[in-house]
Amino acid sequence: MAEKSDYLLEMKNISKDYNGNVVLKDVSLSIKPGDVVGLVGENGAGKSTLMNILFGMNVIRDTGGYGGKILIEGNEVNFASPSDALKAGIGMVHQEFSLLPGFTATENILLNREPQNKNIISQVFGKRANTLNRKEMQRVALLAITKLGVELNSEMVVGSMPVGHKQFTEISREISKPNIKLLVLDEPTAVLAEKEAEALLRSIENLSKAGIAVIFITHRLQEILDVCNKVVVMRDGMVVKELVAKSTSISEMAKLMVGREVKAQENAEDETSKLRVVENKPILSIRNLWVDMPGEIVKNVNLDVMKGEFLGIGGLAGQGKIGIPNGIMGLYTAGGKVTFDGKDIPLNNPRECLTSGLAFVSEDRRGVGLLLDESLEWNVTFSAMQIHNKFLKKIGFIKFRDNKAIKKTTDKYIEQLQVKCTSSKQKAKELSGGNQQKICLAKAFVLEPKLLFVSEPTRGIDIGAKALVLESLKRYNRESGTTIVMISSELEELRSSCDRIAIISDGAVSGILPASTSSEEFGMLMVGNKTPKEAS
Amino acid sequence: MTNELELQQTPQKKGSAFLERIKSGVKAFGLPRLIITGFLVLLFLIAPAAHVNIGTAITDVINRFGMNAIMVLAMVPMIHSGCGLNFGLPLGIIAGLLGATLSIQTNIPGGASFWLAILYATPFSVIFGWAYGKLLNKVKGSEMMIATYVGFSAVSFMCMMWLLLPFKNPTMIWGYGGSGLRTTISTQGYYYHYLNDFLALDFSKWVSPASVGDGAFIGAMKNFFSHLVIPTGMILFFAVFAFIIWAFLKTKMGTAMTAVGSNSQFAMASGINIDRTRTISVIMSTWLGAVGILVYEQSFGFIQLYNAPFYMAMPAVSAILIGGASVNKATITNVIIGTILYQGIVTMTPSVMNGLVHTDMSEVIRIIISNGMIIYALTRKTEASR
Amino acid sequence: MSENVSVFAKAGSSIKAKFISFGNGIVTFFKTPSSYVKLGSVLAIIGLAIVLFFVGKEHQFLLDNNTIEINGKSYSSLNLVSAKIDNSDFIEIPRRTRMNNFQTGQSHKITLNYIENGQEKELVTKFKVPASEKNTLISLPALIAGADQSEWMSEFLSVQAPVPDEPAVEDDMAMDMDGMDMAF
Amino acid sequence: MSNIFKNAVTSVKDGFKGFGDRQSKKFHDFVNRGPKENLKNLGEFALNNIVPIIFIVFCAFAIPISGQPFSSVVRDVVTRLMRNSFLVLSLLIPIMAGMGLNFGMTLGAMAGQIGLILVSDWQVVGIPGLMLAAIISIPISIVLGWFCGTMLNKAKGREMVTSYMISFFMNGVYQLVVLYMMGSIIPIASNSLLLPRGYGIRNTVNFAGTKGSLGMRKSLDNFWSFNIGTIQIPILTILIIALLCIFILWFKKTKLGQDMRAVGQDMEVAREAGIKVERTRVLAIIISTVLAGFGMIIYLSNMGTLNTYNSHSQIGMFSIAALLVGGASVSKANIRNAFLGIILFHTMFIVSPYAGKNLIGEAQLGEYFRVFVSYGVITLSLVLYEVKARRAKGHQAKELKEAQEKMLKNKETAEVIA
Repeated sequence: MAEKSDYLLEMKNISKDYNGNVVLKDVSLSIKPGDVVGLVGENGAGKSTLMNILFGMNVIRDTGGYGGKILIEGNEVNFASPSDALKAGIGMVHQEFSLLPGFTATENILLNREPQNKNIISQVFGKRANTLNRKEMQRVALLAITKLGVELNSEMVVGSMPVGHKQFTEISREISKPNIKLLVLDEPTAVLAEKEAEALLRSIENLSKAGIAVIFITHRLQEILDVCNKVVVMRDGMVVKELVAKSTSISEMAKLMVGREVKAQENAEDETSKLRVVENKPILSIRNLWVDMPGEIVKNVNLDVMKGEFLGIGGLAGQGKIGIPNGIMGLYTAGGKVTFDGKDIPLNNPRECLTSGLAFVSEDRRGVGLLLDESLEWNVTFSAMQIHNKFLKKIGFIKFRDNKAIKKTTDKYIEQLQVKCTSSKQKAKELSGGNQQKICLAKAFVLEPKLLFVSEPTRGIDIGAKALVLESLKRYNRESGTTIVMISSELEELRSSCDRIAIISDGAVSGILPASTSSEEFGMLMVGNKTPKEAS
Repeated sequence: MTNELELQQTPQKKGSAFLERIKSGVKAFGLPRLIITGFLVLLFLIAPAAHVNIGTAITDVINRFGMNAIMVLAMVPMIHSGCGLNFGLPLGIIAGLLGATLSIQTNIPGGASFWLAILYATPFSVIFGWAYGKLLNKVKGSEMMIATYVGFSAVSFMCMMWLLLPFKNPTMIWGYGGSGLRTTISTQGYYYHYLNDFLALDFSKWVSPASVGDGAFIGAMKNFFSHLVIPTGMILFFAVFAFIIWAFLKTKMGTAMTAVGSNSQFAMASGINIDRTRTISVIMSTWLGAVGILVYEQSFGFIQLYNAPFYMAMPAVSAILIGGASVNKATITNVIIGTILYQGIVTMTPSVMNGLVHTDMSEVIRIIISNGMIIYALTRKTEASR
Repeated sequence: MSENVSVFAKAGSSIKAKFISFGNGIVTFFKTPSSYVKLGSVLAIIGLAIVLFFVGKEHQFLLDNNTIEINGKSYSSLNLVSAKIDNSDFIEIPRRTRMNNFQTGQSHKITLNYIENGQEKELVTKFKVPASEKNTLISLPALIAGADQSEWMSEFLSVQAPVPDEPAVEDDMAMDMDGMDMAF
Repeated sequence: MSNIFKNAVTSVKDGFKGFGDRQSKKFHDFVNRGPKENLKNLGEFALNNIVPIIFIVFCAFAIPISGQPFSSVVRDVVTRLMRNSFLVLSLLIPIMAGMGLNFGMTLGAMAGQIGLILVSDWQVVGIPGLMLAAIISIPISIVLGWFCGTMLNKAKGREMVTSYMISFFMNGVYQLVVLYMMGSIIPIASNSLLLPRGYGIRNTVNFAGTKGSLGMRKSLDNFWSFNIGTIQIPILTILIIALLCIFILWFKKTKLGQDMRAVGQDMEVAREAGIKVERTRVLAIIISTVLAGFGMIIYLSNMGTLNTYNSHSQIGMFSIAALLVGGASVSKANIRNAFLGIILFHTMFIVSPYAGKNLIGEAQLGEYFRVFVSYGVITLSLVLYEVKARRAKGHQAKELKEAQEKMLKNKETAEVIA
């Protein structure tokens, strides 16, 4: 056995790239038993990739493995699968629970690790015929729960538990595993109420006292200060700084998290922008909007969008920014009041929005944005055909598809957006991500909307396509005066294309600032402390 | 991602391109369908050895094709709109039976009774289809199981109704009691062979069977044609309906229906009223089922009531699957190829089997092939309706 | 072409892999102790099946009270014999008749009560019947006269008249599955 | 070995204790809840068990109308209870594993029938004959169950319609084997079984044995039974059914039973925890098929005659209808549902033709009515299950709406105060 170093876990100059675009550059991290390490960073800073590497997820192995070394208690390890990581004593609690609602807490904690009693039949039919030792299961579960230091009724069915207790059940499951040494918590407090978050932080303290190290991934910087002894701030795939929790402050962390020198050419007023007139009259006003979109809950959004404006909506993942367009366009149940162009828009009614001139490019390209099994022609012209009866020719009193007009328009947009495809008849599923996104844009442009929602247009597409998509959005806004609302988790892109940026945190608008304001201020908004002047 | 595109454009070598096309052709055609086609061709080849006259065999296949084609066509609208395979076809068939019995009740002889039957059947199929569609919209995702049992419940309910409904026409009711319909009612005198005989090409009138003096080839030809009768009326009738459905899929409503079946999220985001489109597709399917059974009866010669429609959905479902349709994609060509293959096997196996081996295994083979085909389709990875 | 070759290679290797895993599956099978228990239980069930076969096998015994001529000696039928096999109740077998009795299993005990020149006599003999012998003829006169077993017991090969196929007795929930007798 | 025995005793002991606590807890809850609360629960209870309630009401009316003497109805129901319980109970395990109603149980019935055909050919009779048939049916059921299980794994999400189609497909294969292979390829000696043409089993196989032979009819029931008036109570059959109930209760406590419950609730979570999901589901189907095979043997020994080409197909549908009538659903079923269901369903089945005759003078109407009711019950339960499953998804939206309204209300009160 190599010399026993006092570090429980050391990750030395870890690097990772997904066929070409680098995601992690020379990341090093060392954790001692009982440490509580806060891992902070924007979306896309590389936090989740780092954890996937630590955990030996096969998504890493399938895309070419990783550079650098990982040492557990001094000796190097290379996990082929999550179960290897588990055996080495590393547990992980994901944001969406992996619990069985119909099972009691005890049964969930010991899922597939239940202590068993041998019986005659299991001699013949194999181990799976052993009966479960209920008393022993309860004892082990209570042991884990007391180790966590929370009150949790171990015999209650998880389905009828409050969210906080579900979280505790999942954590107790991880720490009930035999030689648990390190626990990774991924955004645990995102779904918890205040009181429950307090109880969780105290339980993390109990864990570190019991010698279990915790990596605590969160964007609520206040919680980092309360419970962590070390903070690692990551940005653009690099560890920007390692701070001692005691001696740092929320503003310093936010600045490190988001702060980049502002790029020179950002939002320079080029000559085309003069054409566009941004009136001071709101074209769209949203009052008390709530949207039930799983993972992107919107609680109470009030927002006004000016006519002809290019508004950006930012904020961290899971805070509800993507819920807003999905709610308004009726894809998810929503409530509240939305007036557009002076007219009240009934919610939960996609047709009404589309006919009154709203359009939406969904973030879920393959799920909602495209007809994968149909040709590009269909994808581009379908919405316009159904809403504005375009591309139809009347024979007798029946409206048939006008294939010539469809082909002409599709080819126009293929050429205008430089979509790489064999022909307009090619199936959408055969295109690359970037080209699929261009087709979704073309579909919206064909509708000639008065207001265009664009959600995460640049997610998961190559650099070339990214630039072209943003460029065509900006040109469309300038030339046809259509108001565009772009929702993106890439702060830089918002700042380079939008006039104003609203930041959404915890399902509500935490502030609206002009694009030119410093990224630190945006960082502060993102982590949830509201700017003094309450957003109108 | 971008390099993937360059690969497509580079010109491939002549030989492998040809092989490529065959391979993709085979894949598109589907292995099981290839086996079934091979089986059918084999049957036709050994037919003479089993002294089965090819002429009568072809006539039989065409006749059976005409009889069942519209019911297989009835599958297309619901598959297109994502409601899955219409195991609830008996509902449409019941509407057709009601139409037929009412038209015989009004006792207008000849061809007019056929159109009258369709007229009577239409309101029933719209009402049944609407209620059935509403129900399926409530259970999105597990339509097929519930459709099967809606079909069975409807058929067993109608068994009671056939007893109670006040029909008076003597040709239909039981001799003694006078109440309740007979299990099979003959369409003689009404629309029996009304479509079949319309412009029928009855070669047997023009060509006499092979006489002694003819050579081998001429003799074979004579034998072939002398037994050949083509029911053009029925084929034309199907062609009209096939054209209507083909054209419908080109309309605005038809495109919307295809989108709903292909990706219902996409359709919802484009403002399509999903439930209304699905209900319309169910109504169309039920109506086609009604017309289909009427066409079937005019050629078969009998209206079968009570438990007869219980399993009528299975042949239509397996036919369209043999034709190459999947649980969420079906075209008119699938209907035509599928019906020919299915009916081909159903007609050829008994005659050839008896000729060769004097046992009638055809029933067993039909069950295995048709249900095997349905299982093959259900176990394909299509995430569409379940 | 290269693509097809790799397909065959891949298929070949996967079959080989399965074969190897099956191979060492057997090896591990014999290492682990509990697998002996599994093997034992399977053999036990097969053994039970064989025992059940023999215990449950039904034999038809034809108790024959006719004068009979067996290799030279003739045994005349008695006027009245009552016989029973194992513990079934007695069957009266008058002169020149033959009664049947069904028993399961191969080894049996036959008890005879008969009157011989005025006295009540009882005779009990044990005998074994080969499993494959469905029907066995027992000539009571020969048995009583004390002939040895090969003479008074013989296999009875009945010509099986084809039994008419009764109409299907339907459970009253009758509704046959393949009600598709039409031209479908 | 001793601790194994000790564990068995303790688990039975705390099984009863657990049962006792649960009942007393329910009673306490009932008492200290206010009447309005109880009414709402009663409403909830009524909605959940709408199907059994309909049947109870129907039977309450139909029995007097049918004019059948109560004792003869009870006698019929008892015989059917003995005949069908094993079959209906064999459906519980796939439901527990989240595979819904196993229409593929006809595969097990076919295996049982093949066992019986072979045994009656070898003229092995009585209880040994039945046991031999059961042993023969085991390997066949395992193979058929494995095939059906693997097919269902390929059609996740649409298990029921696929298992339905597999039962049709297997019916074809069964006919191929029994109608063509038996006699020609598989040696069948007694031509009382064979069709006149020399191969293929005839339509009815009579277990009563010809010309006074013992045969297998009722051998299970007559082995040890006593009579209350005209009603025969076969103790041995009851013992076998009780044995199966104990097996099911014990099975829920085993590791495999726990894995099945886990897979039934959420396959992905179970897979993440390391449970071999596919294998567990296939095992669930294999066990259910083997039990269905035994159930079919018990059913046929009671019936006395085998309707070779039809009885297996009806049995699947009627057992599922009976289970659903007992209040079971696609995802939840227990032993109580099975027994209650058989009693209610078969009472309806016996009584409705007579009720039909007396009510409308058409016995045939009653016949059709009961077929309609059994299909109707399955449709109704399937639809209710799906509708309830969808309603559960919508409740989060309700929570958000309430939070919103509450927030708006206290915002207005704040403005009023300010």
